[in-house]
Amino acid sequence: MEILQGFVDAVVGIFNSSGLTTLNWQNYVMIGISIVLLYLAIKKQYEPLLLLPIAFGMLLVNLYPSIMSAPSTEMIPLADYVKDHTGAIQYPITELNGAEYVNYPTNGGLLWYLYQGVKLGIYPPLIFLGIGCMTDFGPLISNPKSLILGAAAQIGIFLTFTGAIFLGFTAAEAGAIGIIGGADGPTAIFVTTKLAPHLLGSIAIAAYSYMALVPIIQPPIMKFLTTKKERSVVMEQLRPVSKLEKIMFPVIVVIIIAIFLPDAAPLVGMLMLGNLFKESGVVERINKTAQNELMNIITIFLGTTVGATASGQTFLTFATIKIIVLGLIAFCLGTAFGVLFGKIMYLATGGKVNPLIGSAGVSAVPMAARVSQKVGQQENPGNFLLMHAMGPNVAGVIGSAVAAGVLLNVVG
Amino acid sequence: MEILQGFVDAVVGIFNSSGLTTLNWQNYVMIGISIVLLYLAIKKQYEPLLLLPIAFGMLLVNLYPSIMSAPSTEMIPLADYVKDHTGAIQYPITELNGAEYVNYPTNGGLLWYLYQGVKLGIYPPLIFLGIGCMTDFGPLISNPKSLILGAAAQIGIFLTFTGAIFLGFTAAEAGAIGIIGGADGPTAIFVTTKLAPHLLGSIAIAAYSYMALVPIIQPPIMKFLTTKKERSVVMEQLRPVSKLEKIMFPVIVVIIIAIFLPDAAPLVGMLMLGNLFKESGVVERINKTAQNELMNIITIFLGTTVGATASGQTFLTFATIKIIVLGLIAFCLGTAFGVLFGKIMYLATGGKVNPLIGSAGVSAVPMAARVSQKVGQQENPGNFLLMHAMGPNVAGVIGSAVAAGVLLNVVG
Amino acid sequence: MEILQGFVDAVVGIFNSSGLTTLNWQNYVMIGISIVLLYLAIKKQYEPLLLLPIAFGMLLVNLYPSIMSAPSTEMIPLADYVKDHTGAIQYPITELNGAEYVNYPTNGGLLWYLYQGVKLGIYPPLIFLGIGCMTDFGPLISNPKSLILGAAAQIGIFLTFTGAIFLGFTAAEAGAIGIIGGADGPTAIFVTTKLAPHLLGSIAIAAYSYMALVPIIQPPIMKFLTTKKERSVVMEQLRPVSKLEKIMFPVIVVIIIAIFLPDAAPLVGMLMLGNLFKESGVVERINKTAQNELMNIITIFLGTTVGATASGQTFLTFATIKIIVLGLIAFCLGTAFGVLFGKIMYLATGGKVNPLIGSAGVSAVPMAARVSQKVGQQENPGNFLLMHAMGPNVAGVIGSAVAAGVLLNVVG
Amino acid sequence: MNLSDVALAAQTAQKESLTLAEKGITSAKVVLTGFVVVFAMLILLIFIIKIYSAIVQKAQSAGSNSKKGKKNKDEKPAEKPAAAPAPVVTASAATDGISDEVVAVISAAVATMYGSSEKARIKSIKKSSDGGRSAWAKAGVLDNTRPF
Amino acid sequence: MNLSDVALAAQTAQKESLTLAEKGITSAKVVLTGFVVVFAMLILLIFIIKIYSAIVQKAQSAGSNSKKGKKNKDEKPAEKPAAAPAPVVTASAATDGISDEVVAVISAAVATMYGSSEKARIKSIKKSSDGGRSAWAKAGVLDNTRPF
Amino acid sequence: MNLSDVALAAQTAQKESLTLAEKGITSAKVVLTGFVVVFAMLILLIFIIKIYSAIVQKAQSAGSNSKKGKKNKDEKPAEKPAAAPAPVVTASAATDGISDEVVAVISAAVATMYGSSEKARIKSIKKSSDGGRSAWAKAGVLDNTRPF
Ligand code: NA
Ligand code: NA
Ligand code: NA
Repeated sequence: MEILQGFVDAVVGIFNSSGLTTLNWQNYVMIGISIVLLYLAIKKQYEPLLLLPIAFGMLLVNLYPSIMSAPSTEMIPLADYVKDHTGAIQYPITELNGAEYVNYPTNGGLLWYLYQGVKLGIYPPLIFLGIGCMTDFGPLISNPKSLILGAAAQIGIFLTFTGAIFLGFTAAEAGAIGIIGGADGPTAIFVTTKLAPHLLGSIAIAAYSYMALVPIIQPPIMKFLTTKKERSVVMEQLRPVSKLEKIMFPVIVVIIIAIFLPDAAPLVGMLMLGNLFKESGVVERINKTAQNELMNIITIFLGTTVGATASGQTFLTFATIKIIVLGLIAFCLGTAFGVLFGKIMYLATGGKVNPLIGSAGVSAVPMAARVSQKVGQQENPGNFLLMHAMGPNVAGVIGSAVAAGVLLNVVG
Repeated sequence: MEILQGFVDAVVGIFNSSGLTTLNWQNYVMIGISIVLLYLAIKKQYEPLLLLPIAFGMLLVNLYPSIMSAPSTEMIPLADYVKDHTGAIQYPITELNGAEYVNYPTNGGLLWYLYQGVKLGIYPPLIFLGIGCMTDFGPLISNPKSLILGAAAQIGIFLTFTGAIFLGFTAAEAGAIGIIGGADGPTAIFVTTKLAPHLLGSIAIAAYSYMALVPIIQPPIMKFLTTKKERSVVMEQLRPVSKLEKIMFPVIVVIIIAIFLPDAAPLVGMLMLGNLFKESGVVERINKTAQNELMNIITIFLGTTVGATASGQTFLTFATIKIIVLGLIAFCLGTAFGVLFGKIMYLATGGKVNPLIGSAGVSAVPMAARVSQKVGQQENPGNFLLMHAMGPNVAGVIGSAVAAGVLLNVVG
Repeated sequence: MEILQGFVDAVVGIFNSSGLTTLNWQNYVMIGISIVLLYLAIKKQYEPLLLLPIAFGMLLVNLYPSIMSAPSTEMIPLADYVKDHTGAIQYPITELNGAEYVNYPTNGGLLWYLYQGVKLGIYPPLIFLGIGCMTDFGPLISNPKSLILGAAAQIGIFLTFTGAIFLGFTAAEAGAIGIIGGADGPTAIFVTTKLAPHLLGSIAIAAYSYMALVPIIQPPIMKFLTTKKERSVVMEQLRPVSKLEKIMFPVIVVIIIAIFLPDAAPLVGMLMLGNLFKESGVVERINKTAQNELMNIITIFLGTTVGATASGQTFLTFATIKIIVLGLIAFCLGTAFGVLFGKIMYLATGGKVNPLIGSAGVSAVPMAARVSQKVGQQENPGNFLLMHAMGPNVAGVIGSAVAAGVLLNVVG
Repeated sequence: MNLSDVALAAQTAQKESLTLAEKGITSAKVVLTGFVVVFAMLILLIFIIKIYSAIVQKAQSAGSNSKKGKKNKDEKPAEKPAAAPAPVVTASAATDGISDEVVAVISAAVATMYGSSEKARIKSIKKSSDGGRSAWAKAGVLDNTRPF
Repeated sequence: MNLSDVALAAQTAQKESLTLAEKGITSAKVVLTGFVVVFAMLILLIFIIKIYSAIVQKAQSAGSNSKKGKKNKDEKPAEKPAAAPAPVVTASAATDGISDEVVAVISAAVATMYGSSEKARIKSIKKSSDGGRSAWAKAGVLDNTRPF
Repeated sequence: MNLSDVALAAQTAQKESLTLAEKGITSAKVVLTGFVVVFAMLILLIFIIKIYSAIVQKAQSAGSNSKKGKKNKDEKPAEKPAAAPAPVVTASAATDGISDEVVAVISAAVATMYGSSEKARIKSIKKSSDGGRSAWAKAGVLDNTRPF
């Protein structure tokens, strides 16, 4: 009898602590959304390296919210504690207003620990380290004017800031939303954790989604803003860049940017350290690890835990919808201003610059550059814009980091 | 003269802080045990990937116990501190009952820091991530009835729980001891750190030892419980499983288990995330890193620090002997119930199921499945049970995690 | 108007927080020094795997000192806080002498977090783990007398200690400076973080610089102290060493050293664990990861953050110059005593030992052994001393760790 | 009773140990609960797997019938049975008795290891269709999974 | 206004939201500042890159003229244009098989990766007896150990 | 005197620095202790290595004499001298230019790296001069950079 009672109690206990009683409708909606994102990541291959872990993290946190719970200490009145326990007390005791309390600790959830690397701003610079190891700044050094396009494409960030302000976001939130237009995942995450951590899930998902959709979003804008003649421009071959120039580039850039915009130093510093690993050619061991295993490990942790910030209660708000719309606007404006400044350069150089390379300035390396190449080839199948577009493309990474530095300084 | 005195003092100081004076007999016994375990790991190749680091961690902690010491803060009365030191005080000062104390910090030992990943429940799920990347659930999807065998083999866990209770262990300790029968290292460690961290060394060593001894422990039980005719059954070929089924499997399993048994969510969640990395086929970069470098790094840290929990004083107790005996019983019962339920399926299907595949339900992937194959071939050299046994084998991993969830909920 | 004012304010704000106003002359000098070190690392290939990250860390911290800032909590008077903020207060409140304060937290800098692995003594032993995986102690086991040369080369450490004491350093500082003569990067860093963390930058840079300069520093000393006849000695071939001897070696060495000198246990323990990974041959997976990815990741973090301890204010002191001079002396004395004891062995063995192998006792594996080989070949092109010099060379690693243990015990 | 209390109690002298009856009741309760819940969960999984497998198979066979010849290329990865034998290896590299897969497996490791310092030319290699893992590689994976 | 304040404010009910005018001013300020500073920084970079590129190119062409034939070997890595086509691989590798070193490299990697559990046939390569590490591989290891 | 005190003392103005005599005594003490302890430890190791080496060698030679022909296979790994030369590589690989294995090696890495999204047949790969990364590899790298 007592056994049966115990069994029933145990089963009821399991049921009561199960998701069936603890989860709410938002969680179930989020589970559905995460499955849709998994579908997009796997079947449509939209940025799967990030979107798959993000979606799975979102799934986990909505199935089992405690997986993101912070460690905590409960203050149990000493008398209560002693009543329920035998043996010596192993925890610190605090005296508060004459009463004594046992500080009873509880561990945090798995993803909460892994999330600290995001929260403390550690993962995004380390991913930039790996990206630096894989980035060739040659086309940019060869044609430094590309930096103008990399700057132009950031205008979308600031204009979207305006939109966000008028939609009722605070200045800091608006800064984090605007940075979606930078089309640069780690930069967006880095800025958001500092300016508006409560929006991290929405912003990260919007940023990676639009980066995946670059081949769909950009071409209509590019075609709308350019004439057939402009799109047909064949550009001169880039001059070869010497190894010494490539080695000096990361050192010089980090000095300039870190001095003028210290807030961008962690991101730009690690990007350039990685690039120096690559270009110096003398540290192949660590170059290889930084761009492979280290980056992959961080990617797993970052993706999963960023996804896990999107619990139902925080994600299913009107703000998320506004962010998604604003993010798209930021992206489109970035593309448009890149192309428009490309047109200016077309005019200024007497038609030597194909304005299509301007859209690559949003970053989204290397997809945006490929889109420039592809749209260019539709006009003139013999036209190869890829390397020319790589200049604005990597300039866009630097441009986004600079824009991040400005935002952190002005609204942070 | 003063020099010589100083020299003698220094040598005496070295001697007094050396192991010759600080170690006790238990430490020396443990050093001997760790050498035996090293011998078994290297010469006999008993689970060397875990047993070698575990044995070495055990060796280190018994040679130099401070390698596992927690960081600490000493409260030195202010007056005493000032007397012994020059210069400004760099540490916080606490006032306690009118007296002032300097909070003087000491770093923890190397392995203590690495051990936090075990203590906080981080390493076992990450190892499950890697295992998920390497596990093919195809045979299980093809023949889902295997799950019954994966459940049956967990009965040993709960019966051993009873034994442990009657031998005087608390309910939580008994739960941790029972889980040895799950034949699953990370699950055993995960559960033990939550239910009975003081038994971690003994339980981990017992678990890995018996997993290594599967080819010796299981065959006699399997033969004793089956007839020659049963052992000779040739099973039908498994139906092919489509890629889509394999992709959906991890998502569905994690949803079901995390909702019903949230305590199992970190383990099952990471296992299924890894499996989705593998089956989706779109994230090879991180799939490869999760199952190789990340898992190897965690394995080194986990093995060494789990071994380092086995200091002489905590390990050389009567409890350890009881745990070793109970662990063996749990293992044997798990095997037996797996085979017995295999017999039930043999009867229920009219002789289509070979009961030998039941023993694979304990997990110990893939060794237990190989044992099924080998014992089957002894009766009928043309009989290939391996893939059929892989179903219950991976089902056993899920079964152990479910059992862990139940124990954490009921006795945790 | 207001907009323009806001713009001017923002630009002035950016300027005021930029390095142009916050950096001082020491920072600029250090930026210059770091560029020189980058040049040496890349162009001259002086230990680039360490020197490049160190130099870049030095560059970053002097461009942006906050990258090494510790997390902090500011105590803001409650009234002030409420005045400046809207909404509920999310931070703990402390009552102090009747007044209430909001504990307002600030995150640390990127490199500060990564630096904790250095500060807490975690990285150097992990690098030793990787080195152990790559070290072949065969030549040492074959000719154990090499250990005498590995001991002799440590005399420089203690004599330099004397020099440092007389130059006004404290005993602990002098110990850290002396260890430069051990020619062993991780040992130097490990000892320095425990004895004199404020000197870490100078000592690490001195240690790695001199290790890179081994081929320049050692030959003149070796030639000065030996006769042509001594340098021409052809040594007998080493006996082959069985696998069993190689497996037993790490276990025996760690037992002896950890018992007698517990302070050396973390370093020696990890070195020997790595060596056991290698020699056991049964754990290739983790052996490979420990010596590649794990070590590379730690190398990146260790190098960059050690460099980042060299901020202008702490590095540009007279102490640094003294350390650089003392380090060179330590190195030269180590080499000299190695050679002198080589001469003693030459005499004691009736001319069978070539004293040139003594200089390899400083460690600096394997460069010092190569220098022995090279100087020997200058006298007798057919003389191959490399394998003979590897004995003292790896003995020097053990010797440095033992010397570290002595220093930590006596002056720590 | 919750986690840390138990740990605490366990580590100290257990003043109030359970009576024999209490032990029996606790044990029976846990055995019963464990048995029922574990079986319930795994049997639930059996049904769910059966259901979704049936749906997927029906959908795919319907799909492949209706679209045969049209979207062949698209469907292939989804339809290809994972457990099917993989006899496909072309003979190009196979003249010497080692299948491409085996060759590839071995060499992958090497290349991963030595990266760009390698100078050899690659003539031709094909990726196997099911995630690139041959039977041989599977065995290796199993070996590696074992100890965990 | 600084970071955490904003975060705080954002997470709580925003009692005092901005007026429309304030919104306009804030926006205009940020747009203007962002536009100007981003362009200023990147245009500054353009000038700096141009200047140092010019210096490097002049120095190198001067250097290569004056030293031509002398330090050819030394200068080569610095002068070689990165964007140049790379048609260079000599045919030697294809004609003379593979040097012993390459063979050794490969086998060492295989052994490292697959250890002794390996059963595959490697035709042309034999495992060296001491732990699978050839003399050549050892040298590589030493090189890597050096800096620590 | 213990660790942190020293650090503390060091970092602050050293009010009470040592007298010359104290310096001499401290130094002499440390030099003497260091010299004696380091030599004692390493000489102890010499004896221990000699003893266990002798035992192992005797045991193994005894073992190999008594069991010769019987357990040959078992004993081999233990007896094989580590310092033996490794001259073995056979010439077989050299007949067909680059063996399939080498080819596979490189491409496998590529496959490992670039996953299943890659469909191209690799016809020939050449090391590019700029840091060992070919145009083709660059494209792959770009693919991988994309999502970040
Ligand atoms: Na951008
Ligand atoms: Na199991
Ligand atoms: Na040394």
